Amino acid sequence: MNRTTKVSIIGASGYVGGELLRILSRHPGVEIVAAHSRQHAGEYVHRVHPNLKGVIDLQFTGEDPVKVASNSDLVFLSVPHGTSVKITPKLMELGVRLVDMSADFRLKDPSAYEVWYHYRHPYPDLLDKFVYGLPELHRDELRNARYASAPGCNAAAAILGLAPLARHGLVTNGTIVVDVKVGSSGAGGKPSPATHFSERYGVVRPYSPAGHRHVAEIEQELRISSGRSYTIAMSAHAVNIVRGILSTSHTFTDSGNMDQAKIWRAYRETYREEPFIRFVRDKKGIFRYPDPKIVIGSNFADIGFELDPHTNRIVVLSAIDNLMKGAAGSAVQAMNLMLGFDERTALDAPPLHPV
Amino acid sequence: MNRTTKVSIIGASGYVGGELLRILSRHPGVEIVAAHSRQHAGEYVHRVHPNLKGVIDLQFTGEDPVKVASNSDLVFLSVPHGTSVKITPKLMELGVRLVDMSADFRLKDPSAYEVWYHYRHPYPDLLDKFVYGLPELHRDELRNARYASAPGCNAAAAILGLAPLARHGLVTNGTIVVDVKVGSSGAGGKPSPATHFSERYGVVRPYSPAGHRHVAEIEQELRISSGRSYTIAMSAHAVNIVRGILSTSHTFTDSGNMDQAKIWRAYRETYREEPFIRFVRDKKGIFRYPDPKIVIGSNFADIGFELDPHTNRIVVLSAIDNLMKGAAGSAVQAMNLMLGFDERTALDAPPLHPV
Amino acid sequence: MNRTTKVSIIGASGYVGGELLRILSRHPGVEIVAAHSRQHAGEYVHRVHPNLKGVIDLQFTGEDPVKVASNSDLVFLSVPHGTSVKITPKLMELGVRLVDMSADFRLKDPSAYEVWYHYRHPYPDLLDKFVYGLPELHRDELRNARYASAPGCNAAAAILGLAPLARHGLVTNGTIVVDVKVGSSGAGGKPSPATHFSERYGVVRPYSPAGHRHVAEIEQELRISSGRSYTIAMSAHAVNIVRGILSTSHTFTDSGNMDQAKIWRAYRETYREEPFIRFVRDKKGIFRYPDPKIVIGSNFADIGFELDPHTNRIVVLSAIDNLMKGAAGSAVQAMNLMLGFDERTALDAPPLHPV
Amino acid sequence: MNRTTKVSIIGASGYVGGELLRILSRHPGVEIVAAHSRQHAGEYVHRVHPNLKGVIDLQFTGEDPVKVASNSDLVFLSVPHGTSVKITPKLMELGVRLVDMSADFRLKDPSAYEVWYHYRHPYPDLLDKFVYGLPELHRDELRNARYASAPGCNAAAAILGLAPLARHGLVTNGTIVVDVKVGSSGAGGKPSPATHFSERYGVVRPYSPAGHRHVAEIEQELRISSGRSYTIAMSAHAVNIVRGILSTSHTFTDSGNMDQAKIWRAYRETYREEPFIRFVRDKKGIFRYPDPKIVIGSNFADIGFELDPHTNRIVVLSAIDNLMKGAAGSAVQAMNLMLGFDERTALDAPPLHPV
Amino acid sequence: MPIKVQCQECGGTIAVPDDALPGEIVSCPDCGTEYEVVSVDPKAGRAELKPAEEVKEDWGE
Amino acid sequence: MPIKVQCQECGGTIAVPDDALPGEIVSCPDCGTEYEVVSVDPKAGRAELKPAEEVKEDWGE
Ligand SMILES: NC(=O)c1ccc[n+]([C@@H]2O[C@H](COP(=O)([O-])OP(=O)(O)OC[C@H]3O[C@@H](n4cnc5c(N)ncnc54)[C@H](OP(=O)(O)O)[C@@H]3O)[C@@H](O)[C@H]2O)c1
Ligand SMILES: NC(=O)c1ccc[n+]([C@@H]2O[C@H](COP(=O)([O-])OP(=O)(O)OC[C@H]3O[C@@H](n4cnc5c(N)ncnc54)[C@H](OP(=O)(O)O)[C@@H]3O)[C@@H](O)[C@H]2O)c1
Ligand SMILES: NC(=O)c1ccc[n+]([C@@H]2O[C@H](COP(=O)([O-])OP(=O)(O)OC[C@H]3O[C@@H](n4cnc5c(N)ncnc54)[C@H](OP(=O)(O)O)[C@@H]3O)[C@@H](O)[C@H]2O)c1
Ligand SMILES: NC(=O)c1ccc[n+]([C@@H]2O[C@H](COP(=O)([O-])OP(=O)(O)OC[C@H]3O[C@@H](n4cnc5c(N)ncnc54)[C@H](OP(=O)(O)O)[C@@H]3O)[C@@H](O)[C@H]2O)c1
Ligand SMILES: [Zn+2]
Ligand SMILES: [Zn+2]
Repeated sequence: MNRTTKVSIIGASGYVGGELLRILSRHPGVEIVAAHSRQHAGEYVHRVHPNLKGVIDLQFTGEDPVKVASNSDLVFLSVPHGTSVKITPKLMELGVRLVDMSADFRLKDPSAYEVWYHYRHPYPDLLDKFVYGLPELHRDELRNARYASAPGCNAAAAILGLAPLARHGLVTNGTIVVDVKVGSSGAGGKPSPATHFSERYGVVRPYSPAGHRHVAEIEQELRISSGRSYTIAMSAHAVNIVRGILSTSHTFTDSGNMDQAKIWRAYRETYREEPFIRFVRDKKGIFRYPDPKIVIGSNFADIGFELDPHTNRIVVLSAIDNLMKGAAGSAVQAMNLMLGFDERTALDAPPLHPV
Repeated sequence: MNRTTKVSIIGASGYVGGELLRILSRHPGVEIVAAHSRQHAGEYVHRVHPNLKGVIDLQFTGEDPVKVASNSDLVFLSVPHGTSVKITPKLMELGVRLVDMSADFRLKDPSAYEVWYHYRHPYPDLLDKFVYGLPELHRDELRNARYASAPGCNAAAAILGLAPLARHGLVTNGTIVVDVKVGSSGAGGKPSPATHFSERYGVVRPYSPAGHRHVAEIEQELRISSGRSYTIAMSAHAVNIVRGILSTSHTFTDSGNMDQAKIWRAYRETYREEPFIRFVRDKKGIFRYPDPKIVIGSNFADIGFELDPHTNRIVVLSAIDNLMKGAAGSAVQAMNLMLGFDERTALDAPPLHPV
Repeated sequence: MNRTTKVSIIGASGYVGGELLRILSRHPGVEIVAAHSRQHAGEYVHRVHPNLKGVIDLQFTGEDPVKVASNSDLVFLSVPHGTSVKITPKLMELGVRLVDMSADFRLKDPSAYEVWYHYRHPYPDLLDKFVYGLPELHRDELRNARYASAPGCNAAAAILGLAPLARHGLVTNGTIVVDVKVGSSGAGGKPSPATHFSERYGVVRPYSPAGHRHVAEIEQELRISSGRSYTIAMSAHAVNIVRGILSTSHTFTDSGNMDQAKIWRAYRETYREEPFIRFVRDKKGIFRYPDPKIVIGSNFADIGFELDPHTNRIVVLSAIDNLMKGAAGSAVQAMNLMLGFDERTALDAPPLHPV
Repeated sequence: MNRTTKVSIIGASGYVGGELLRILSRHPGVEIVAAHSRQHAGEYVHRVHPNLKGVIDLQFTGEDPVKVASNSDLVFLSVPHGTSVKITPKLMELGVRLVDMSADFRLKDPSAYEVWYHYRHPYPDLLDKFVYGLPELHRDELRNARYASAPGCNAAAAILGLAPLARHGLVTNGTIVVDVKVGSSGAGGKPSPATHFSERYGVVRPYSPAGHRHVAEIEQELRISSGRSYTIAMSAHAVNIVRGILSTSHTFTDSGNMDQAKIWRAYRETYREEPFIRFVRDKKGIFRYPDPKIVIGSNFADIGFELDPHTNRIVVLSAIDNLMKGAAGSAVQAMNLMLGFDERTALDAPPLHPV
Repeated sequence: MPIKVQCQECGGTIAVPDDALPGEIVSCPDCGTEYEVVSVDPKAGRAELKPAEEVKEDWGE
Repeated sequence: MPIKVQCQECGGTIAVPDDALPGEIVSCPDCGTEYEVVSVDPKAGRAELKPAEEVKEDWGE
């Protein structure tokens, strides 16, 4: 296959940008034509992403994103939310395909931006043009889509675990507690006093016990996939790892649903042929439930559950590598669908273990 | 002060045993007369607890625990549950004071042992003789008590955070989600394939998503301190640290209770003079909520909360060093009360930071 | 390409075995016909290597290694040293190609086994049949070789950094200090009290300050590649990571060699076209010298150096992923040469960063 | 005892400053009258040092250091080198006692500042007024000294391990390789891109392979204590921990000195009554050589060695907590001597384990 | 098409953009040495560089 | 009262229990060398030790 599709990345100096570069460097169907960075324009990509030395021989460009996009077939935007919304509409005018990593085009309801992101969305009518970039839930829409919006990393973990139960009516209490544990890379590459190693090492830091912005997209996607409304009670914690997320979702149900077979069925029916979903639930061995440790470097989402008869609770556990399935991996999977490639292209690296 | 009270430790080669030795080595009122271990009898204490080299000049004894106890004024038992229940009753016959670290005498209701520990308690009538060893909730009973039962480490964290809200009627939904993140030392010093460094490093491992045994004592203590019944929906996760616990308790309430001042008042009234409770809730700085990182090496329990108006939720965060406030620290605090020492004796080491 | 070469792995339940499985699962030219384990015979591979769930659908076999080998074109032995020497000679009789991961066939001089491994080698005349499996130093011999012996992980790191200097006469003092820092996976998957997470976490543990067995092969390979004799003064330390090795080699030279250009030239001449050698030496940025962090998951060996005019010292730094370039990666690279594949096949995954 | 000596700290918002506050809060003979910080003037100490909440009830002062000093009996300066030299001479005019944590008054030879610190020392005649603050080597001078200069953290580790051998003539080769592994807190509390958690986690980063400034003081102190000259070939590595240093010193000697008893004797004679030196060398158990893990939180320096007959090498291993024995601990020990307190006051906390 | 120039310090290959302007700073991908562009001749595929003055950046540890 | 004996290897002080029996193994707290108790005389406060045969224990890394 020759690399005929030209892709570029705006925000290529960030962690998601670096992961996109890493994945795409091994994609036989695309050519990376530009890696955009304001701060590192002119520098070798490997100075910022030292892993890519000897892998990608490219220098960052500081050209205007519009100029960059005009030479591309598809553009990834891995810039902060609030920034994408200023760039994306201009790129849409060029007719180029887009995958936006930020939150700026994830929500369908414009008013949700005011509630959760505290800004008034300037382009409410563009929201419908974007497909929420979780292939497991929106595969058909993604095929041949022009615009996709990659999921939030914590949201991706939670949604993938919960959607099957929601869809099959197995959660009967409307409020779901989503307790997330996430590594440092989820917060990006920008240093702050709170990310100084000596201060960040060894923490179990509740960085967003309430008001987490991903609530909006979790509620949206559960509603879309089940036709029912759920309220998400979410808390997020930073833990002592770099990559990886574990989402523990505490759902409550009727006693009749406290039935393993029923739950297994819901998962299997939803994810029957999914190339990147694994069920993890073992009675022996060391890894009996999902754990981010065993998905590192891969696009897998591991899902498992446990029943708590004491409280009629189904505990849903889902683990992903936030930079892969939680960001660049899902984005490339979406791109593959948009461009007609085999969905798994460039995404089949097995996870590392031990690591 | 001369060291007049003779104390010994059964299970002195374990992690809680080592922590008791470390604390007691600096206690001016007690003399450690025996450190019991079956496996290490005859060996220097510092071979197992290398930190104590140059601190404690003692060899483990393999003598029968009854013999050990007969030369002691007070005995700590830091042995596994199921083991204590075989030893403790014999020691009680000697009239010696006891602090049991295991779960065998924590629960008041004998039938709870069948439900949660899967054994039938052989000495149901002894249960009432033990005071639950959290001085913050049972100070008066501990003064002059003969027998105390130190709390479970995860339980201690959860109870200290929740009791004030329960007591003040601020939790109106009967089911509380307790999502715990704990370091490896909480599981003791015995190696297993699952604790092999390469397998345990970097995990966020859901080791007990349901059926955690500490549910029993959390429910018991909330009931005792509030007069109301709560159902605990608990999940515990092993994280990439050695010491420390963060408990995130998700409680639901009436909208009228979503009031910071009310909640602060509940905490202050309950813990007004407590030497080891700190409130952590800041709008600036790096540590805005409790985090085990900043209690390491100390007997502090840090408590904080956040309000989630989206779900009428009060998120309670509590952080302790599991070997201190979650075990040996609380135990020595209980001992101090039992023996009439100043409660803080030997427990005033500030936490380390950064660490 | 169809997977025509049949390979099997003896010792497939270990860490090196798991890494071989991971790499080979993506090799288009080979078929994994057997994964041997005594302890896990009959179990799914993914129960021991949870990362490989959904990647490899295979069960361990407990068949006799000779039987296994008789159905294979090439066998990897990733068993402990002392064990390989009992199995390998029997397999050689079958005519199958072999790559041995252990030390049993690395040394050319049989008497060295007595000095460094404390056993008398039972098959001294077989030693010459094995090529030392570092393609950078023995590429031509490996092409079409029948038997290769993969390098020791610490040795690989040190040798790759030192050979160019030795070969170009840039080290004039015969004694080289090799100070190695290595992650836990270098010690394999077998638990011991010393690898219990609570004891192993956070260490800088000098586990072999003198007498390290890899001295023998480092001295051998430097001698072979330079024609001169060097004495290696080696100390190895276990550090707080799972994967990765940094070797710091302190070499002393004449002042005339304290010349960057000369040293660069030696490295470039030796490694001109090497696909897996990278030079890391930067004056800006975060990663200025080799660091295992930026090779994780890849087959790269990163090499750099610094001059110390105060002591006429050239400090050589080399970093590898011990399970890749230090074991399975080099082994598959050797296999590719032995079987006539492109050397890089299945080995081109870029390292992860951040991780 | 009432707290009669007034001490203050300039640079109290840094890591060494925080550690001084932590130690001194438990010192019965001193009162902390001022904690100076420019950036945090007016803020509570516990906002910057969250561990000290409930321990020290003080706000940082932004007053001029001269003013601060004029109300103090003794001042600690824990500011960067180059900064101390601007403040210290003014404080000396006040007659106040000083303990300087920086390098500005550690070296006796003014010209060494040009070589190693790249600045011309503006007060060369003040250098002799400072005692190098390692009580193990300068106890008598420290008693009643007015000015002390605390050692560099890496230097302290290396010197304590090497001085006894140097003093007893057991190192006959003039060049000693000092290979240091240090935690992140050794670099202080100021964030930089290189200390961003995602970039710093999991590294074995050679941050100073040559030209390390502590060479100067190690050479000075070995010369002073042995009367002989040694050349130090030093390389320093940042490893994946926050606290702690392991120094591995590779020394070469005559074969006649390859004698354990001789070496033990040298150590015992030098450190016979030292309260904070421990010898760590065991043939069994988990901790056989010094390891920073087992000194965390304490003022101990652990020292051990191994013989390498292959190279006539004595490998010296020394481990300290860089913020304690490597900085604030030694400084308070020096202060105790200067003020006539028992040397161990406030420094007797045992290390934590496991941690 | 960037112009390839050999680094004087380490022998690495520096990629100089063919539209680089005199005075611009480029650096060696292998050793990080910085050079100032003196002139670029895109047609001949040649560029002249001279070592740039380097500001020492503190690395923090 | 344990009897103090000096270690032949490192000069450390070994505490021999005054009720130790011949054949019992004691070890040095500083260097870990193991000794076999030959005889103990509690009244004189003396104990005789001889180096024990050591089984090499693998440390695992
Ligand atoms: N990290 C994750 O796990 C994750 C997961 C899912 C989604 N996301 C989303 O992905 C996006 C990138 O996240 P990240 O973690 O990669 O963050 P990051 O490491 O902070 O990178 C942000 C990137 O955006 C660029 N940028 C910042 N402001 C810009 C502006 N005004 N104009 C143009 N470029 C700008 C920066 O480059 P220069 O300053 O050099 O131009 C940098 O390359 C965010 O929207 C994030 O929410 C992240
Ligand atoms: N770790 C924590 O954070 C924590 C917190 C709160 C409560 N606890 C409780 O404290 C107790 C000790 O926990 P740990 O973490 O210290 O465990 P550990 O490290 O496994 O130690 C257990 C100790 O018990 C001794 N032991 C085991 N079986 C025995 C038996 N049959 N007879 C006599 N002694 C026996 C062992 O010594 P020998 O085999 O050498 O005799 C060892 O010293 C447990 O009940 C635990 O639930 C622990
Ligand atoms: N780890 C590294 O970084 C590294 C690097 C270079 C070289 N090596 C070398 O590679 C080899 C494997 O190392 P590792 O780290 O993978 O060790 P490991 O995790 O301990 O695995 C050893 C494997 O050998 C098998 N085994 C043990 N004894 C055996 C016997 N008597 N007969 C047959 N199989 C036996 C074990 O499986 P069962 O018990 O299930 O049969 C297990 O699969 C060693 O020789 C090691 O020195 C390792
Ligand atoms: N960390 C160690 O392990 C260690 C060991 C031995 C020696 N030391 C030495 O101890 C000193 C402090 O190290 P650290 O690790 O604590 O560093 P740090 O965390 O960076 O703290 C430096 C302190 O100095 C203050 N400061 C900086 N510039 C100043 C100026 N111009 N005037 C007045 N105050 C200034 C800062 O406070 P404000 O900016 O708020 O005023 C801060 O409190 C250094 O000399 C270091 O070399 C450190
Ligand atoms: Zn160069
Ligand atoms: Zn000894």
